[in-house]
Amino acid sequence: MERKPKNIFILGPIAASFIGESIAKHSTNTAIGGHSIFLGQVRADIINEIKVAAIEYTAYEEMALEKMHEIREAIFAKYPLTCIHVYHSLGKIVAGEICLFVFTSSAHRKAAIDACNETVERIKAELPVWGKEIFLDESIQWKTNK
Amino acid sequence: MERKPKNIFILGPIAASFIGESIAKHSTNTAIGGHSIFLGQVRADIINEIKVAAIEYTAYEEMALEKMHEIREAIFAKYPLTCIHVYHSLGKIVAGEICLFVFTSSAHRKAAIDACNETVERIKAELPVWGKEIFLDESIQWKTNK
Amino acid sequence: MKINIIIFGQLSEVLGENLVIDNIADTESLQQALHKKFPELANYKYVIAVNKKQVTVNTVLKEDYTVALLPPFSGG
Amino acid sequence: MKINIIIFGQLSEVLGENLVIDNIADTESLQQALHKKFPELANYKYVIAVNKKQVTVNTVLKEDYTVALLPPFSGG
Repeated sequence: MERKPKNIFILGPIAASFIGESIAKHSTNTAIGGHSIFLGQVRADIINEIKVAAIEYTAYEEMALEKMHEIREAIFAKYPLTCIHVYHSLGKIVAGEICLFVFTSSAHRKAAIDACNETVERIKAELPVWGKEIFLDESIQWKTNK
Repeated sequence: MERKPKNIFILGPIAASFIGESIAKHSTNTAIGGHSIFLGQVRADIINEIKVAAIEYTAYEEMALEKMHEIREAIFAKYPLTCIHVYHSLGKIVAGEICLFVFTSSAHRKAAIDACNETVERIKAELPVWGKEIFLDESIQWKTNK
Repeated sequence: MKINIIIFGQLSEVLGENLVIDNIADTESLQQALHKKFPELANYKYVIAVNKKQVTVNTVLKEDYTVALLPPFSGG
Repeated sequence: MKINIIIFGQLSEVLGENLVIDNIADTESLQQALHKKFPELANYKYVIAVNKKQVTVNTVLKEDYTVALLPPFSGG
């Protein structure tokens, strides 16, 4: 099945209620046995004694959506999944808010878990998205991924 | 820190809204950078051409809570986590409903992900819980874990 | 000496959910007595817990101990 | 021949978010021209995408191609 590129970007934080609703929608698919979810939350890191207040995300959106489509296709080809959902925030996300939501489902847990982990790793390594850490004193620093 | 055994059992299915609310509660802990969640959903398996309508779960509750406490302590000792939450359904859970919710959080994603996976594996292997598959024709079969 | 036995999962369909047995010294004797009384038990896999701890070697039983018969777990 | 350049992340603080450059044959020439105009660029790591595809070898540029300068990704 050919899948069309989907928008993954949400302006602002990802609401916990949105995640709950997304989970609820899967109750009609009774072929699913396990869901794996990863959530990235903005951490109030302390760097040089100053706390991170927020991260402002920007992206090369068109390229990121093409790349995400490619990742999604590769993950579907590799694992027997029923579905993958990915959402990434853009704009200013304050510490404690959720900025990444990756959600995979499959008949048996192993596929969902492995696919979720691999999708998260690929998103961090391959999507043209940048985070600018904004400190409490309004100084800034560009985030670097491990 | 000594932790007391917590009840993990919920009579009936785990509501998606409960999961959303559980996620929302973590926004005040700004030391968290990643959450990993596993959800078990009752699958409408077809066995000998008859569909599973529901699973009825029973447990040796006192022993399961002691064992879960032991697993929780071991996971906390092994991984740098901020928290672990586990909920397991008892009673009749119909296909499509959620019967297991494992939720781990940590500063960096790897600890949360590895801890979540290990907790799920240990729950399936070590908790005295039994699932009885109830088919559409009301016949039954005791579930076996892989 | 009274030993309480609680039975779970598919085994409870064979033995019922509770049994009380007198004059049993240890888990091995208990198993022999149960297998004699319920020959179908030979068809089931199970482990034994004494006072909520799984035991893998023969274990001495004392007044009011609780023994649980646990078929393979299938939670989650 | 007009090439559109879009710049992201920390690099946009050095080069601005958009540039249009004329008469550039390929990505290597483009990089040389940029490094000459913005010597600070030497302090930054980045990769190049041509029409939304990352390129790792020298790539010929044509009218209205879009080149993106991408510092290390830090999404998630």
